[in-house]
Amino acid sequence: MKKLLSTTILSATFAVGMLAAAPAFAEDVLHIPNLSYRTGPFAGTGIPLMNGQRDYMTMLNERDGGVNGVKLSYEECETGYNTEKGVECYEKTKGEGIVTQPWSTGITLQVLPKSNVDKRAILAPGYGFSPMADGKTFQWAFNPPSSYWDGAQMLLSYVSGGNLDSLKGKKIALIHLDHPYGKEPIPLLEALAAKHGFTFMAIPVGLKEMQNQSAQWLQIRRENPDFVFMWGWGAMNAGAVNEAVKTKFPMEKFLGIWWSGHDGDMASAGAAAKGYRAISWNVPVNDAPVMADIKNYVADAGKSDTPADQAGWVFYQRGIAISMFLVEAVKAAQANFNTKTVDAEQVRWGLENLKIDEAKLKELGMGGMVVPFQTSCSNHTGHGGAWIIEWDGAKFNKVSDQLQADRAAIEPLEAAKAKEYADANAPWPMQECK
Amino acid sequence: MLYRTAGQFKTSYAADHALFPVRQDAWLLGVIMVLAWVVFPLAASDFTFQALLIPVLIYSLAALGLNILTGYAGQLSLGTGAFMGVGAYACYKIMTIFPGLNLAVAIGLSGFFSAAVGVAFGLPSLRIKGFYLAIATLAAQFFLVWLFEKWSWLYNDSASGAIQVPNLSMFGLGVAGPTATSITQYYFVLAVVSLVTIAAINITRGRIGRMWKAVRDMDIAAELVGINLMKAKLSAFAVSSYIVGVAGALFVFLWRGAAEPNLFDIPLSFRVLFIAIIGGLGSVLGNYLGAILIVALPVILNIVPEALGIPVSSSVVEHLNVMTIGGLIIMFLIVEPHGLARFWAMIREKMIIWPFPH
Amino acid sequence: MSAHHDAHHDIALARNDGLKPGDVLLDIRNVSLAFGGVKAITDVSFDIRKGEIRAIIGPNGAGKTSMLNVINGFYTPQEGVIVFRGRERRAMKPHDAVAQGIARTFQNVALFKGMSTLDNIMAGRSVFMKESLFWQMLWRGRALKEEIAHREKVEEIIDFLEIQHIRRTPVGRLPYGLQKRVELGRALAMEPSLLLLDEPMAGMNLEEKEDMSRFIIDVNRQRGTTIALIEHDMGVVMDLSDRVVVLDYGKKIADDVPEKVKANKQVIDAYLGVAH
Amino acid sequence: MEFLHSILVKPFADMIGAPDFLLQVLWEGLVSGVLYALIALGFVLIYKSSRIFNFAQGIMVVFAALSLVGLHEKGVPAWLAVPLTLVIMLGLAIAIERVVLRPLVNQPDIILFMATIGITLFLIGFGELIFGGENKVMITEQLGIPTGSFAFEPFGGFVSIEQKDLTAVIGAVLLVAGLLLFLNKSSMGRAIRALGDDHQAALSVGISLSMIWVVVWFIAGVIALATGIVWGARADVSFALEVIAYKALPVLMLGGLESVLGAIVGGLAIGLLEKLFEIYWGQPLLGGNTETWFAFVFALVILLFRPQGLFGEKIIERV
Repeated sequence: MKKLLSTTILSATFAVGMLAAAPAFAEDVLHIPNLSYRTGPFAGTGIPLMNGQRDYMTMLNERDGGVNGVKLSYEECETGYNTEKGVECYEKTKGEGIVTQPWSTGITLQVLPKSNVDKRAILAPGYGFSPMADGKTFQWAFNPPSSYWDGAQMLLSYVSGGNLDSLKGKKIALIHLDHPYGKEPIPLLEALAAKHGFTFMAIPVGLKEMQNQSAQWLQIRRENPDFVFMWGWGAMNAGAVNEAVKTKFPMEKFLGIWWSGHDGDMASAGAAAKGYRAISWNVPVNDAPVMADIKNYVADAGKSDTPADQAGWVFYQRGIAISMFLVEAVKAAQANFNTKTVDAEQVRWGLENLKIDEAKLKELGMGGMVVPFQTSCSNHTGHGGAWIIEWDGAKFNKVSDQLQADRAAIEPLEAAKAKEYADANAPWPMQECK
Repeated sequence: MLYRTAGQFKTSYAADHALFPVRQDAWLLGVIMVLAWVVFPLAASDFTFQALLIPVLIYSLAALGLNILTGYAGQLSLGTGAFMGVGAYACYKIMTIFPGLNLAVAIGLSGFFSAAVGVAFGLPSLRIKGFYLAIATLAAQFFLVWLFEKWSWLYNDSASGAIQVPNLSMFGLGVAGPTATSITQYYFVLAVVSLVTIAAINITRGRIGRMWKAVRDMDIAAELVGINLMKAKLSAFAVSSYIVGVAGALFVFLWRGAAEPNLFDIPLSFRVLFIAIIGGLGSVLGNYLGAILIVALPVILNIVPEALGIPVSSSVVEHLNVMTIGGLIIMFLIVEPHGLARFWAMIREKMIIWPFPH
Repeated sequence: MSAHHDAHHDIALARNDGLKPGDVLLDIRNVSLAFGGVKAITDVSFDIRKGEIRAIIGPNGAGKTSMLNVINGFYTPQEGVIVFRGRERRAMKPHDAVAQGIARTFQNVALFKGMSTLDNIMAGRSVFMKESLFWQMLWRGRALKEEIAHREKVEEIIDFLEIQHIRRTPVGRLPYGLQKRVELGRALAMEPSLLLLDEPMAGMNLEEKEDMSRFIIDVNRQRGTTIALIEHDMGVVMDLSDRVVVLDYGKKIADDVPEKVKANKQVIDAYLGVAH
Repeated sequence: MEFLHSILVKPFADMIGAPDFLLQVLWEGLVSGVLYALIALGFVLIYKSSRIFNFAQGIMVVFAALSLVGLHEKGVPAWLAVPLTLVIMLGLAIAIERVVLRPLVNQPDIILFMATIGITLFLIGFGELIFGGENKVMITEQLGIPTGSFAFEPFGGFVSIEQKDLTAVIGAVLLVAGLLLFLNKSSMGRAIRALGDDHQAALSVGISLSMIWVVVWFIAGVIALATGIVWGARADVSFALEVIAYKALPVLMLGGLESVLGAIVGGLAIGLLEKLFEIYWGQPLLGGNTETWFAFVFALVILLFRPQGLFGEKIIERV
């Protein structure tokens, strides 16, 4: 009996010990975890993004042997856009990983408070919590190059021809996923509606209704708004575009956020959705040198999962841009700390001192692919602006000059919400910025 | 020889009512207790706490709650997730309204809210039976999750519609929120789960437990031996939902740290139902075995290819994982439809008579 | 196997209903019952007296089980009244019937199959047990005391019915004859003043029938429990019962002592299936 | 007073005020109702013949649609892809009968129900593994389904009817008619119907139980393919489609688990009512999205009055 007991304890201890031990073999490899989703109802939008991210990293390893001689180890952890899995992945990857890429606003909100404790930066390009722009409050979170509130403000500015007061008396509807992500722009749109005298209405689409939006579009038909903005994701985008076609809602009044400007989502509506526009901080530049390098070193070498016809997709190239942000932050950190194998805290510094200007983009072979921006201690978004892209029945084309958000209209709300968040999570550490 | 019962005599009914008529069972439990209270906490990493130990405990508790309703009282429920949500939101509101309140008290109170909601949705059980009753719990499931989305008072009107657990401490130790350490949270959860389990064992072996089981096995006969069906069914809904609500509050406050309404949607209900069924309906032990299988196994399966150095992409692992879980469920149902607890009981029976088979 | 005891165990559980042997315990007056237009019982009257064994017989479909269901409140008759212990009524809730002292067994055993013999019989004590959820949860003090007190009574029944060896066995695994015995035990646990037995010996072999007859007689003699039983085995009915009521197509065709009923022309015709 | 007005008067005033819009709402409701009825039919057939509450019907819809599109992507022409998909569904039916149903025969209902959830998980993993997780575009045109729309202008407004929705409705009606014919006229169909009442009676017809199960699961597969095509044509084919299976549950409960007629009436009723409720009460008064729960609450209320569903057989309790 006694022997059995001790054996049991020993073996159990051993088993737990195995799991607990996470030895760090950080030998000239940078571990870059990604909380990806290639499964579940949102896989359709997730896969091209993840493919782009991976292919860029692979290309750097193949072409340059990594970053300044350090190999990049890009590791996906599958979440299925499920916050529970996301937290599991976060815990699993936080040991070695130099950054967290949560890939969902829900997961971002979940890991945001932990980032202070675990001292690892969150990189959430173009998503997450808009007030994360406030670097003093959210020292570990980054959402370059534009936040959702930037996006919402730019959309309003674009449809009003730059003068929001001209929207007075008009009606603007937001069809959005009923999820933290979809709800993000609501506070700003409500505030701007009050200020400029237009009517704002939110039309939520539940996760169970993504493919059956007829009630929402009947509501749009009844309310007859002047513009419909969309914060959609996954299967919701295609569903909405199809319903819009069906209810004959004029495409020129229908505009989406950057996550609703996905080639794959437009395919089923095809030519009927011609004229649908989305705002996007990246545009495909198929003849960019970086694309040629990826083709040479990755796709032609059989190291890519991306079908050849998807290389020109907005989302695929956005994945490339996102990996580029991260790699540039690593480079900045390497230079500043004079070390090759940067750690998570040094990468945070890199993300805070990211300077992606036109010259840099040219140098990277990515000229015109993404808006230029620059982050700082107090500005974690960079607010690079965005372009408008339009669906021509087969692909998206850039149809505007680079737009810039009216930051003055956003900052007060941003500051208030950041403070609210910090207060609710007291004691919340703040950082000083010069 | 391990399970030798000879020489163990009962001299009173009170002794016969003891939890462990067979001494070796008490020994085994002792070993498990030492593991749970001493060995695991000493050996576990943050990942082990957050991805294995704490969720297994919380899911076991939720399954225990469901098991009381479905396994003991025979009322099928597909709405466990939503009742967990009621507990979580109740706890959140209680902590918002009384910020200084002890978290343990708040969690205890929040169970009463889910119990009340559970009884309300249990009322149709007096008229509707079997699969038809599942519709009542499904109505609760979908309606409540919708309410969590629409009733912004529940999440303090936060823009994201999500609730965020603030930093909370008890006796100077951080128990919830981002600054709490995993080990404190683990002990907190373990304490609550242990207490509720003891209470549940006591209830199920006494008068009320017999009443529930009688209703489960044959409700007409139960009525004809003088059991008030209304009291029996509604008390099962109340006790079950209370435990499920407490599990929901723990789920958000001691583990997840934040929650949005979708979290409590039907996949969560099914997950808990799986645990209860794979573990064994009508058994307390089964909930733990089921939770280990359903919650911990996928996490371990995820690690295996990596640990063995097999290059498989994480999405393929996930696909295989989902397939494996589906296949395992079918396999377990075929091999032992009464669940892991019955499986263990059979092994135990064999061990008692071993090495003399007759 | 447990040894058969030479002396029968005494069973002291009985309920004082304030009636003397021979007083009318239950009076059925002009009861009619129908299901959606189909008459199951038509204008039947008879009484059951304190301390007797009353048999209800008749061919299949005569309305015997429906009659028991009316008596214990499971069915509500459309017409007629039932007077139990001097109180007149149309119907009552089944669990009230138990509380007032009517217990029964079923034609097709209606035990709680997943529970042990002990738990099944303990379930019969439900009406007497009151301790709250709070004490149950602690399993200390009052709840435990109550549990042990009732357990002692149940052990008496187990000894009386000679089923000690199957105390812990889930009843679903027991042979039919033993299940019938456990069911009788559960009914006895309710301390009935009127015990309704629906074909207590159906499907039993001779030996089992003899055991069961012995138990029925002992319950009746030792406890003074009034018994109403439905049985097909005429030999058993004639041996056990004091008076017999005969139903056919829902109507009463005879009501008398066994010898007279046996000789009744109408009864013989009914059993032989002579057309009316 | 104002509150009462907003729930009792205003919705009806709105309906009369914009009759063309009301017609559009009814049409949309009808189309969803037809699809709900189709899925519920698959459930009913399986329940009748094997007492299995088949939760996997939803994933079978996805699986069938993905197989069809997947085959087409591999270069199989549409006219061939449909029969090939049917072969796949037949294989699935046989596999389910062999691996799951046969070993689980005579188990309690809940165990069988759980097993179908096991099948669901397995098919999700398996489907994503072979077809990938991306959304797929239904091969609507290749299948010869018209994609235009008819526009009517009644009451000075307009009603637009998608040709593919119309095709869906007509296709569903034909499918149901064929199914009824099969159930009533063929010996296999009669055996399936008899099975609902009595296993022995069905077996006396001379058809083996496992044969019946394979046929029934195959029919459920055919229905799944039909549902997948029409629903996939409205949006995309993706795993998100799986959730429509939940809607079949209240339809079933409402109609009665074993009634073919109940599934059809229940489906149409729920499709129409939930749309009307959402548009005229849900959106103006409750913040919308009531379609997620309306069907369930409605079915629950009906069940309180008729515990066996609208068309289920009345249960007389006996002891």
